[in-house]
Amino acid sequence: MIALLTRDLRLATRAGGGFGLGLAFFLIVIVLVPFGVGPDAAVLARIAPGSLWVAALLAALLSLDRIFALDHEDGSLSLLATAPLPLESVVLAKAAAHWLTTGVPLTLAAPALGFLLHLEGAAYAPLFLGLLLGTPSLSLIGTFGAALTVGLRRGGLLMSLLVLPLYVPTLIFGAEAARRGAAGLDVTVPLMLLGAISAAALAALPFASAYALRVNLR
Amino acid sequence: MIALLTRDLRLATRAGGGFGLGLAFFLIVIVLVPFGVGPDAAVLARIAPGSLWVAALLAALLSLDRIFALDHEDGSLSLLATAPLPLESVVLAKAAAHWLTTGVPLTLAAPALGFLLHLEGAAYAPLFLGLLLGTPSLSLIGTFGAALTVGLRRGGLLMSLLVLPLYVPTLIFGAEAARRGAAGLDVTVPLMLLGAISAAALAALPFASAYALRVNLR
Amino acid sequence: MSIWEYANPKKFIVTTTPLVPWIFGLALACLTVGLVWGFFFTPDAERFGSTVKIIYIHVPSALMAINAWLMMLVASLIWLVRRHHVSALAARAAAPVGLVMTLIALITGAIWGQPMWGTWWAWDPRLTSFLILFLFYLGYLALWGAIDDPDTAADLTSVLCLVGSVFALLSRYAVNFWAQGLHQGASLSLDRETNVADVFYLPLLVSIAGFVLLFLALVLLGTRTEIRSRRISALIARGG
Amino acid sequence: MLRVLDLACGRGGAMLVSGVSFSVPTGESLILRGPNGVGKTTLLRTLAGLQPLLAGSVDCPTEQSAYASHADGVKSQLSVAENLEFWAQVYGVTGIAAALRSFDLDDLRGRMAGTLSAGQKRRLGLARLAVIGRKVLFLDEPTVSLDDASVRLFNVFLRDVHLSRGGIAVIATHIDLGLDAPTLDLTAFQASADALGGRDAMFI
Amino acid sequence: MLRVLDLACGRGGAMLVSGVSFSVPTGESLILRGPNGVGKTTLLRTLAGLQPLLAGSVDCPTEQSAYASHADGVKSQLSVAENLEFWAQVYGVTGIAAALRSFDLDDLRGRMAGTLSAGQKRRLGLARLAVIGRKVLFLDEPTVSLDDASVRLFNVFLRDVHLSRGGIAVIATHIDLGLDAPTLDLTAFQASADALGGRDAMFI
Ligand code: HEM
Ligand SMILES: Nc1ncnc2c1ncn2[C@@H]1O[C@H](COP(=O)(O)OP(=O)(O)OP(=O)(O)O)[C@@H](O)[C@H]1O
Ligand SMILES: Nc1ncnc2c1ncn2[C@@H]1O[C@H](COP(=O)(O)OP(=O)(O)OP(=O)(O)O)[C@@H](O)[C@H]1O
Ligand SMILES: [Mg+2]
Ligand SMILES: [Mg+2]
Repeated sequence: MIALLTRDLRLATRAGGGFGLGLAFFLIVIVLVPFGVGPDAAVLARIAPGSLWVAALLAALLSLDRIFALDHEDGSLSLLATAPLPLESVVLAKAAAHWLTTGVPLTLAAPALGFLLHLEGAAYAPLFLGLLLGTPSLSLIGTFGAALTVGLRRGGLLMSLLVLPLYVPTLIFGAEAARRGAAGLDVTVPLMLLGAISAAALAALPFASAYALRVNLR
Repeated sequence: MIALLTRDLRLATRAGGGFGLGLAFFLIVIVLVPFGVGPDAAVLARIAPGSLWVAALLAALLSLDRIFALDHEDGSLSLLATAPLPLESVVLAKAAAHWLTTGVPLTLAAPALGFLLHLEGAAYAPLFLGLLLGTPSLSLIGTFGAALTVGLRRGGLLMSLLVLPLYVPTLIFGAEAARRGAAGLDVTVPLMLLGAISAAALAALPFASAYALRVNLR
Repeated sequence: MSIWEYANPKKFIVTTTPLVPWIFGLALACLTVGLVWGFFFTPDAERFGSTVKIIYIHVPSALMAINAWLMMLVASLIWLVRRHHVSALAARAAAPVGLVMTLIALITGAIWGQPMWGTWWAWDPRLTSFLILFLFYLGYLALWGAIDDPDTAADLTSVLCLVGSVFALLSRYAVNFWAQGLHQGASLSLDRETNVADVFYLPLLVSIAGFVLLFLALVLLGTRTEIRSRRISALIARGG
Repeated sequence: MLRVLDLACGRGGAMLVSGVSFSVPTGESLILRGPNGVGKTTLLRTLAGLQPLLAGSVDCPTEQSAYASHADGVKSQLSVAENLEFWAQVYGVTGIAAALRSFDLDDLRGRMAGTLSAGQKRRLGLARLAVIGRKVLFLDEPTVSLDDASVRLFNVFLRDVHLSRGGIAVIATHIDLGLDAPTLDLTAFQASADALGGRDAMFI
Repeated sequence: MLRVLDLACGRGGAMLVSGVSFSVPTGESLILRGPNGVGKTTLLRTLAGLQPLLAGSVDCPTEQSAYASHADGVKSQLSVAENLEFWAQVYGVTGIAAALRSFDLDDLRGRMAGTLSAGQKRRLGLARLAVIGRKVLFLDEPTVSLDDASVRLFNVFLRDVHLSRGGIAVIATHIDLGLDAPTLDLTAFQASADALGGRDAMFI
């Protein structure tokens, strides 16, 4: 499992591997928001937490199709399936690699981008904590979506459709935490719920994903 | 060229072809917006034009990587390059197919989704016209981005990074038209500029895209 | 003899070897003079207070950010038309420098914005254009990084640079259409009326010269590194 | 010992071959033949456990088997050695030197796999099999694109390394490999078009 | 008439083969041979105009040539007939019946190409060549995965349809095709490792 994780991380940092691209995409979406809604600072501050979360969601989403598709196309996935490694560990390694290459950089970058949208000072901490607790669930749910669509050529768009609805709870609690923070309210409840979603996803989803993979390889 | 266009349209409507997925993605992003920024109708109405345009952009973007990548993977692209059909026509046919399967459905659906975001009544016409004039440029610019990244496996994320900055003028004029419409101002200038961008893209970008394709097939 | 002879990689290396230390030295001298003069021997401006001193970094880096892109544009055209490898590699070497210059202009601007406008960031047209320029640099470098074959990468990034330049100009116009500005107008024009006062002007010119020389030195150095690594990979490919 | 009894398998809801029985003792190999589309790939995938059997039984230690198909599982962004080392780690074995030598890849060990020629890539795919050291190999057209010298390397590996250590191999091929091994022609086992059975039989 | 004079070509900045000269008169074919990695694929791609020549000249009507490689340009979501019809339209010809018959694809014409077996897919790729009717064919390992009967179909097509109508073919292969045609072994033209030339020569 460690071998797979290090290989994936190494591939991500190679030419064409896409490390850092998720981050750049996050930045771009944040920049696009004011172009869409206009430069008014008050409006931007109002929608900042929501925009940051939606952008983080989309950035996580766009890097999902690399999770299994490349391994499927070159045949590695069938080979991994017959290797002495439970498919659940394969799924976990993949989700961990996705989180390390996407979730963590996003979390670290989000406060800096908060400036661009005039995010309220009190919202920074809940935004950061929310992303830290929430991004693992994004990676785990995304891995499940990727496992469902792995047999389809360029199934990226279909996967987005399957995954985005599953992201709704994470989005709601995450954005809520940041908005409550901005309004000076208590944020422990949404943050705890975010953590609970991630923990539950970690406990259950790898099995579902491994099952989906097995079906798709059949 | 017609043969290529009809083949692409036929492929798009086959299983796994992705017709309608762009539309569904558009719908989902619009549905996510209230989850992100909260249900306040006034705020939603304020950001509705921008959200619709940004969502349309992202929906167009997400279907781009199918434009050339599938043909490259199965070798059709080299075969097309040696066929008695200038590569510029190939590019145009691809852009037209993308527009017909993504741009047109988005334009038709946008007014309906405007309701969800409490879009002002006066903004519907400029939104619709803006998308009608602007989506061709999204497809043409996107085809250029796809041509640049066609040799890369799963270059989708990199392509987003290259394409989104190029989308900025279209987004600004499009969203501005809808916002001016909502405020009851004159919208001819931004709409004309949108049309001009699309016309210029149509005249110039196919050559750049064909050059990029030729380089990538080398 | 033609200037294109320097487009031969070996000749380029030989010619620039003695130049690089001199340019570096000159750049450091100008920067030291300009910055020390600007920071310690000019009065505070009445409207800006002592924060004005940041222009000695802000304005040169902003200028270089734009000029680096222009240089890349010219170099890309030369590569596309005449296919001189040095030109493509120089464009590649200029990109990271330009990216850092853009970042410095953005950061110093943000630091300045806090006392002046009461905010770290405003969606002012000039600032926004710079953010877009930053995105263009990112995309350009990402494309270089994603392609293995150096000639393919040079071709594709050159096309991107051409198309990107057109769209960057268009964005500049679009952004002006979209928002009102807070930012200072251009004040380095030859028109004396609008110029900043001479006390600020001279040290500013010196530090601009320093930034230009520094840019030149870094691009030369980067180009030389690129040439050397091409040479190494060519030797490896040849099994030697 | 691999023992197959009265096996039936198929694709896309239709039965392709049925009544296949054979057994391969340890240290021996079996060559599958038959015209295009008869079902060789399908049979191998079924044996490897990648798709369900429609009937019959397979007696094979699946956790000791490996399947290799046209797609070699080669990552083009990793070097030849990195590719092999990854699979060695996954299978918990060490040492890729012997495999590199068996398939004459020593000179290419630092090369990115994406820049290999068709035959070199195929050799890398075969070297993977040498690295992981599984007892039962299911090989689908292993020598496609290989030149004569490489086919001989493969034969030497199979006979002197794999089989001589008690391995088993089932190989589908159209080319004469120059192995002396029993051959099974699947043409004889083709299921008739209206055969009962198959996944969708209960709908008819 | 295809005439190649003192051609050099390479990949990844290094020269692979140099000094290749041959000519193929109309109605004849040439078989390229050589060990894996010698540069057959590279040479064919260069002849087809898909990559630049490093030296020498190729005298060939490029607008009359077609290149076919391992990737067949087959769309898995289109049926066999739809695939061929598309290429017929692109090349402005009509009628795919003869091509279907030449490669024994009549029974499969309505089948989605994605469900074909390896050899059937290869036959479809070859049928594409029959449809487009180009005069000069550059074929890279055309008979990979084909059974003996299909190889014969290919030979018949090549001799009786393509060459007899004044076509030209250059074929890289490792398998004996049973064609009686001159053979060119590229081993003799391998560029020495430190040959001058190649795209990156000026860096050294
Ligand atoms: C954070 C983003 C900022 C960016 C990207 C930015 C960009 C630029 C650029 C490009 C120039 C050179 C313009 C030219 O000479 O044509 C410039 C100059 C200047 N900037 Fe900024 N700026 C930023 C923030 C600020 C702030 C907050 C202030 C202070 C209020 C400021 C004050 C000036 C002044 C006084 C000049 C010199 C006048 C001039 O030559 O135009 N800038 N800036
Ligand atoms: N999804 C599917 N639906 C219907 N038929 C299918 C499907 N997949 C494969 N087939 C058919 O099953 C048959 C067996 O395919 P298989 O790949 O096993 O053949 P093979 O013996 O390996 O042939 P080859 O020598 O060409 O590789 C073929 O006739 C093929 O057309
Ligand atoms: N991008 C690259 N960089 C370096 N070397 C390369 C690159 N691409 C191919 N090569 C090398 O060029 C040589 C020729 O490759 P080519 O595919 O032409 O061989 P081939 O004769 O077709 O071999 P095969 O019989 O295996 O198909 C090989 O040794 C290969 O490793
Ligand atoms: Mg098969
Ligand atoms: Mg080859």
